[in-house]
Amino acid sequence: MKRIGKLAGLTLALALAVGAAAQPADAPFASTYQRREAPPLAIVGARILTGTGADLADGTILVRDGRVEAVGQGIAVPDGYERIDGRGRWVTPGLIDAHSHLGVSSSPQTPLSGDHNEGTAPNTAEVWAEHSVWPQDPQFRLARAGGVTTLLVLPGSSNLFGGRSVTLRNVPAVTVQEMKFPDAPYGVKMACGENPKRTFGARGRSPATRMGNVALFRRAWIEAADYARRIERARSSGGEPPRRDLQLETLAGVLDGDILVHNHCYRADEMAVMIDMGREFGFRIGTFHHATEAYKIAPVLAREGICVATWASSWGSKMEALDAIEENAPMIHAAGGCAIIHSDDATLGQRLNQEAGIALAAGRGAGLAIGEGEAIKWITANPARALGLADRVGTLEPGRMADLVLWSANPFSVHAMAERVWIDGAAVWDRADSRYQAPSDFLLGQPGQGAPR
Amino acid sequence: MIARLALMLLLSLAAMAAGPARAETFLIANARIATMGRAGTIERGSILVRDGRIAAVGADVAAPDARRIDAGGRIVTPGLIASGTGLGLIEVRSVDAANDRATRLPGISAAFDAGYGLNPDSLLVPVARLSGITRAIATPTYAEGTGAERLFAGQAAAVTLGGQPMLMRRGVAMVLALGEDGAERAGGARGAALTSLRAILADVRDFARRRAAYDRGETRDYLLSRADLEALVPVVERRMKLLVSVNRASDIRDALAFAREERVGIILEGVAEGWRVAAEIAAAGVPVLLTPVDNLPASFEALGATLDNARLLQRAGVLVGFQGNGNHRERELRYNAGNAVAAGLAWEQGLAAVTINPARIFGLDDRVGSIEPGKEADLVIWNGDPLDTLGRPSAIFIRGEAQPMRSRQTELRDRYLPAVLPSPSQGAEP
Amino acid sequence: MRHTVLLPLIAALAACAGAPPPAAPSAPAALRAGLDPVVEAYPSTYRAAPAERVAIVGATILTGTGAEIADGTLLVADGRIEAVGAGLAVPEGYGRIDARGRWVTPGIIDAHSHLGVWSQPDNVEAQNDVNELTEPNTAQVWAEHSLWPQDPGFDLAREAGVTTLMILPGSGNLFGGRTVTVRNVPAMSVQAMRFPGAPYGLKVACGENPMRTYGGRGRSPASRMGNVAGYRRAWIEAADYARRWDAWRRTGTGDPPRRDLQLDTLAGVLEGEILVHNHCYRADEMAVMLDVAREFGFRISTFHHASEAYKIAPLLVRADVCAATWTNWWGYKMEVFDAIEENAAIVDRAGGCAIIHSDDAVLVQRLNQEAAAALSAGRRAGLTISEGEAIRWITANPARALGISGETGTIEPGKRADLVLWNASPFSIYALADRVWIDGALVHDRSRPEPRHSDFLLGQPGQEPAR
Amino acid sequence: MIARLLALLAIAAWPGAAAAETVAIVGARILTGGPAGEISAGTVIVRDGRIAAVGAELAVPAGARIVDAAGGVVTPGFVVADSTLGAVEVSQVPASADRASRSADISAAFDLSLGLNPDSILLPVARLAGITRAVVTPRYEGGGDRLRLFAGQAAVIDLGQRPDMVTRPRVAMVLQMGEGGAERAGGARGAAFAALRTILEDVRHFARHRGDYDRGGGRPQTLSRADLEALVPVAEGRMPLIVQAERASDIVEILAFARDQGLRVILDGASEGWRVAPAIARAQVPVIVDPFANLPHGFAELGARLDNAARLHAAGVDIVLKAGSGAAHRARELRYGAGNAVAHGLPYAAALAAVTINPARAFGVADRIGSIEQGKEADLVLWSGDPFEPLSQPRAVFVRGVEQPLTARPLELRDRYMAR
Repeated sequence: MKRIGKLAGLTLALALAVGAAAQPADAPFASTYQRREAPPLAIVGARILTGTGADLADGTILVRDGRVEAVGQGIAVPDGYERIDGRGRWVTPGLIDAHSHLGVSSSPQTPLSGDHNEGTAPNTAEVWAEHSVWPQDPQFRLARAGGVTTLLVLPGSSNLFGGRSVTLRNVPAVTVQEMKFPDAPYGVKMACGENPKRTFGARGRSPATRMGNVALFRRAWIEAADYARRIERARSSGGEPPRRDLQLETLAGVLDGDILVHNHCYRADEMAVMIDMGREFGFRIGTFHHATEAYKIAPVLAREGICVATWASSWGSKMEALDAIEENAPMIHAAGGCAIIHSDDATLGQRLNQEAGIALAAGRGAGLAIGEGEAIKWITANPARALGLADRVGTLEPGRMADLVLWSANPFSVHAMAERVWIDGAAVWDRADSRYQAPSDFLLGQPGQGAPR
Repeated sequence: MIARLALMLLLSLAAMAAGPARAETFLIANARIATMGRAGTIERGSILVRDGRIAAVGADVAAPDARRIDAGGRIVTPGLIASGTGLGLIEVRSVDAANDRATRLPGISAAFDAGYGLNPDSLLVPVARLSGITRAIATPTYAEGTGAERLFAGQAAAVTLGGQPMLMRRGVAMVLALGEDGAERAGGARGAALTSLRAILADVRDFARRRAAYDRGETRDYLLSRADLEALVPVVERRMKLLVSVNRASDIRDALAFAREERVGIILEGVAEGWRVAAEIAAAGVPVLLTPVDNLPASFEALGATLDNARLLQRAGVLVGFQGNGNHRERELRYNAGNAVAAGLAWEQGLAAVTINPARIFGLDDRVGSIEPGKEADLVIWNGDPLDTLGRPSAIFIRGEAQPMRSRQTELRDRYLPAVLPSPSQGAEP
Repeated sequence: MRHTVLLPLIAALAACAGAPPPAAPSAPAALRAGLDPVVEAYPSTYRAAPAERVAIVGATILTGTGAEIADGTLLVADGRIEAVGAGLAVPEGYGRIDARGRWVTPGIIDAHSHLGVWSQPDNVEAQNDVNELTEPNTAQVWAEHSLWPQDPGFDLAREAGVTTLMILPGSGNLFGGRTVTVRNVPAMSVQAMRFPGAPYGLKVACGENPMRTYGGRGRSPASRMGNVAGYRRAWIEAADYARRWDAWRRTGTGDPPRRDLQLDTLAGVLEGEILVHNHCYRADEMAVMLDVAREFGFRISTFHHASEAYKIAPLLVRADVCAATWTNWWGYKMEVFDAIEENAAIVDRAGGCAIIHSDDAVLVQRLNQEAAAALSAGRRAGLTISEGEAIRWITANPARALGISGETGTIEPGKRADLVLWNASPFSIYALADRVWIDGALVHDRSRPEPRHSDFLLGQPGQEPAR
Repeated sequence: MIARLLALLAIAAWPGAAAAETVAIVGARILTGGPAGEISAGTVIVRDGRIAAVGAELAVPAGARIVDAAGGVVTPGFVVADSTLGAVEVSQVPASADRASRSADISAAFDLSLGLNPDSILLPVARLAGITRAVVTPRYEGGGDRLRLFAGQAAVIDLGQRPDMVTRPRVAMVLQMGEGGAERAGGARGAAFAALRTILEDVRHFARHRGDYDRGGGRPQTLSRADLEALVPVAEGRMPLIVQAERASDIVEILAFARDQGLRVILDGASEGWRVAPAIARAQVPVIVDPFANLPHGFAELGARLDNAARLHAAGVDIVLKAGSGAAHRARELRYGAGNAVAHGLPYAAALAAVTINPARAFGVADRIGSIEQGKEADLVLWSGDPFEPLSQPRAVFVRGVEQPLTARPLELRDRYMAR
């Protein structure tokens, strides 16, 4: 697997030249995630939504060494495979929540459990969500029971630049490093609109308006571009490099294309401004999050190749969310765009499949002929793309990491239960087996610890 | 397009200016009818609606004079009832001026009446209605920043989500927070909340007996204003129930004991740990309202939250009503019920928890909640399972009147849909 | 793959690179994206709607040049004015509009608007994006980045004949930020409204507003002299910034100056590319501002509000500064105490550039009436002013103030066909805009009301057209 | 300085109350607004400050000063409703503004007829727009006055700049409901109604038990004694309550509440009034309309539209027009507002009534002003043309029979600088 890693080539070169203390280490806070060994596995007779658009009746899927080995109809099961009868059941890729605050906004909510907003300055690109993640957040297990195998955990939206996001494997763990998705690209959380201007405007500080938001965004990008320029110059002409700056390092990582932009942005017109800003500074916006008005500019977003991560149900909490409609994701999909259903919420994160079902039903009601095989992409393949992991997870294709969910029924139904969930071919959830239902440390000895919730 | 706009305008104007519109006589035939009444589910039957009420329901209903609506074998249910929402009182949550669910006015706590200030034009109403909700219990909440000395949020009102008037019945319950929030309002401790509550009810009883002395200024000092005292008289006289929000098992026990000792009627709301004391709740004959998808240990009073709550309470014999996800997300009420069914509750019980049960809990079952002769004709014809995401209403009637299958959100959708439709001829349904 | 979006940008850079004159062989290498102030970052994507060939026949035409043509004919082709005059023949292929008894004027231009940046419903805090009230100098903010194209106010203004508006930041700061000039067309983005080629403006505010805002917080400016010190310090910095860029471009060596958005805007003024729009009520303050401009070598395009312009009309004429003002508004604060209804008429008679502006979402719907009240007051004062001359206050003169008079503001061959057909004299209280065209495209027809563009009112009371 | 000079001039110009001369305005087109309707070429005779006669063919009394009105139009003087004329000089200068009380104990008791300024430079400005009377209405000011449900009591004044400028004090009580009322009641409409009901009960109790109260007995009261006393006429249905509300459902609730409580209501604002016009007409409630209100400023007025006045009138509602959203400095826009209402469907005669006889009726002074009828006080304006057109100007203005100078401070400024 050939990837440059998290850091720009140029900063890597500098690290070698100047030394690790003053310059970024190769891979600080490196992932220690280990795939659990598990015997080969065959699910037979299930209806399989592969995440590529295919919808296979009476399908078989083979898993070996943590990877999808084969998927199709009429595949023979080799010896030595654990055989699971999938008749009457459905199989999908493990769900990916492209917008989660699990571990950084944990349950129970206490005065200090909100670790997701470093709302102290409009730009806190220097903070990393992984340094707030509490792996014992009981919500991780609940999301696992809902079939979620990978999550993007983001800082909040009070600041223009909230900080770096982190991509997690949804496995029981004691340290965040054990959960970090190996070699997943970093993201930076940006926020448009009401939240930053309300947070800082109320304190008499900039930004207090949307034009203030944009001016501060642009100032930050200018500084980042200049930082990158000075590093480049030091490398090419051997001069003094700039002093390492964590904030600018993150932003320069975006300009170099190594860090993905996750932009909380509701309104169509603001998205149009942000796209132009990307053009001004030569970066690409990966995903607009929430994006409740994406349907108004669906063809533009499809053309720009920007994903739209949104809800079906949520709307109306504030002015910029007033125009949200249930058909947002289906309309993006119909326009050829990358539609994602996300949660931003620990309750909804347990039933992303139902939220996708609501969107699907609304889309069909609007006359958009969308099959289950297509709609499942909204919570599998498309978020994988948004997270920069499309070549590894999100679809059931040979060679992909074997993240699977076995559903008791059509996953778009409220009646569907994730009966079993695998990550990298290893079982992480089984509704029938209490060994997989252990609650987080926090709930030990507390009311309801034994309940499946 | 203009014609449609004009039609909507006319409808809304007619609704606003005239009283209840004349409802026609019609027969919904060839339906699978989940009556939620004694008749149970009728696999293939008809419902006759006359003058806005259900005239007959059964397998064989003759009505040669009535317009016939063929349900094509689809399922018909009573209109759903959303319990504990801001429908009619709120437009945009973050916009104070568009939010009438709470007051900070000193002297008006129990006296605050959510039945005033209702907005039948609220854009939330059609959105909720399109998920089959035809009635709602509009409940007050506590204004942010109010704490001590505001124990009561005010009085809930039953409302109708179509036609005029919007107000169905005032004063269907008095809203009171106990548990963590109640403790905070009483200065930080649960014990203080229960103590002040007892003192207040003693005041109310005293006031009710001695109004004339009060008017002469010859009573002791009361803790509350006259308006609040007056508003609480029906509570101590057991004519109005207290809607008590409470979650921890021990708090539930305390609330039950309080109701028993003070001889007041209560409805429990929230009850995250209700399953742990289900038998006691059942023995007290107290109904509960809960949100069946609440399973997060979101606070120290809800550590025992579980998806099994509804099933276990129902099994113990408790009358259970379900709540939606609040205001703009009230339309998820039916999915919440579906999730309870997925977690083991019987389908009929899931449906009952959003129809007849809340009607019973709030004393509205003489008018709504089931498909039985004499009741107001709130009916929904469903295109699939009413509790599932893929099922959607195909027709909605309130008091016998067909409701428009449109909302601001379908208007937005239709404005932007052409840009993404492969062929412009494709039409949209709600 | 990820750099594909850079390609158009690089092309744009290349196109711009030739623009600065001293492009010697030693010219600095292209800077990283976003480090060079000259790049236009949020380009207009405005496209005129399809237009048909139209002949308006028989109307009284106020051309905006001062002329009034009775029984005139106006030909529009390809979105531009083709011909105007009395007794013109109508060629084949033109849609003929019988306008006898009706009046035609250029599209109305509002030189001072906050539509979209303080949007309806305007009693909702989240809709207020007009004042970045955090520093006395916020020249770095651009009004276009606050602009909500769904403000229902745009629709109402269009129905009242307003075809072009300048949207400004508010007046709480000394330097409020950049203005944006927009076509009043239904759009999804501000870029799709931006008037192609219109120069940027800089909002500057004198007087009570900045000193109250910051003085109230115990910060400078707290007085008018504090205001002026604040302007001057900023202009000194801007002049130095411009000098450093010039030097770097000339020599091509060393580090380029760090781009500064605030100074970009101010330096743009010094270089004459950005127009100054100065909120300033009192005559004495205007005189001081003219001297500030002289000190730093820039020009003030327009004094806005300028309620005492009539006191120094000759001075404004000599300095070639427009005065944009109201007729009826006065008295709400000290600096507007001396506003008189004749302000515009007196400036006009002195040979100046008088403008009637709105600054208000209600008044923008009847700029013609506000001009009529000014005209009436002028006549009451004995000034002989024709309707043909007075119409310039809301057409040709604001076009001049906004730097777009080559494109719009008058009905002359070659100009954009921004037109209003009125059912009566536009100076009558009963006049309504029967039809409105922008670039020859019909954008409003009173006889065929259509659902409004703004999404906000969809499904709400008041969505139906008549308003 | 100039202001003081002008004030001195104005004082010098005060004529004795009964010293008005006899005047005959001849040859005018007269829009009487009264039973005589429109007289295409007639005469108005003014004597002792009153209209002595109006008609087509009247003999001019001996000794009368003749005003040749040929080519002009005579109308009754206009009455601007919802104004603060006389109570404010510069809006943003608190010391010059007396339009609101922030006192904890003087809310309903606040009486705007006291402390008015007859020398206000705003009065001549409004007069030059044909306005001879104003309904001056107290305002709410300052934050945090959550318990201040009532703004106080309105009065009718004349603009003749004489010390006895109050035509009738305490003509109505001002109450904000809807969004503003909700905010005053701690954030919810329901609380505003609950508080209002409680207060009215208290007031009635107080009215029956004044003796107990004064002995320190009686039940605890929510308002001060002065406020209770001020509200007695409201609770008894003798004094109208001006209720500010915009949303259709708010209006419907207020009408029902007023019916239950036996209150007399005048609606102010009512931008969605057109949606419930028949209900307002049935309740015989007059409505003060801002003819320019068509913006959805808030969620309570999404339905605002320019033909509100026309639709209300068509449904049979008595409408009163206001100017400049009630801003005193913008009173002169009243006639333009009336013209705009006409352009959007209001019959011309109805528009004229809405700025003359309708406000006079709503505020109980129709026996004295509002139309050109024999015996009424002589508030008259002679216009050069259609009074609603900006291009028309007044040629003469009479207030209570006294011809007013056609000047004002802004005109003095104009003349000073035009002379340069």
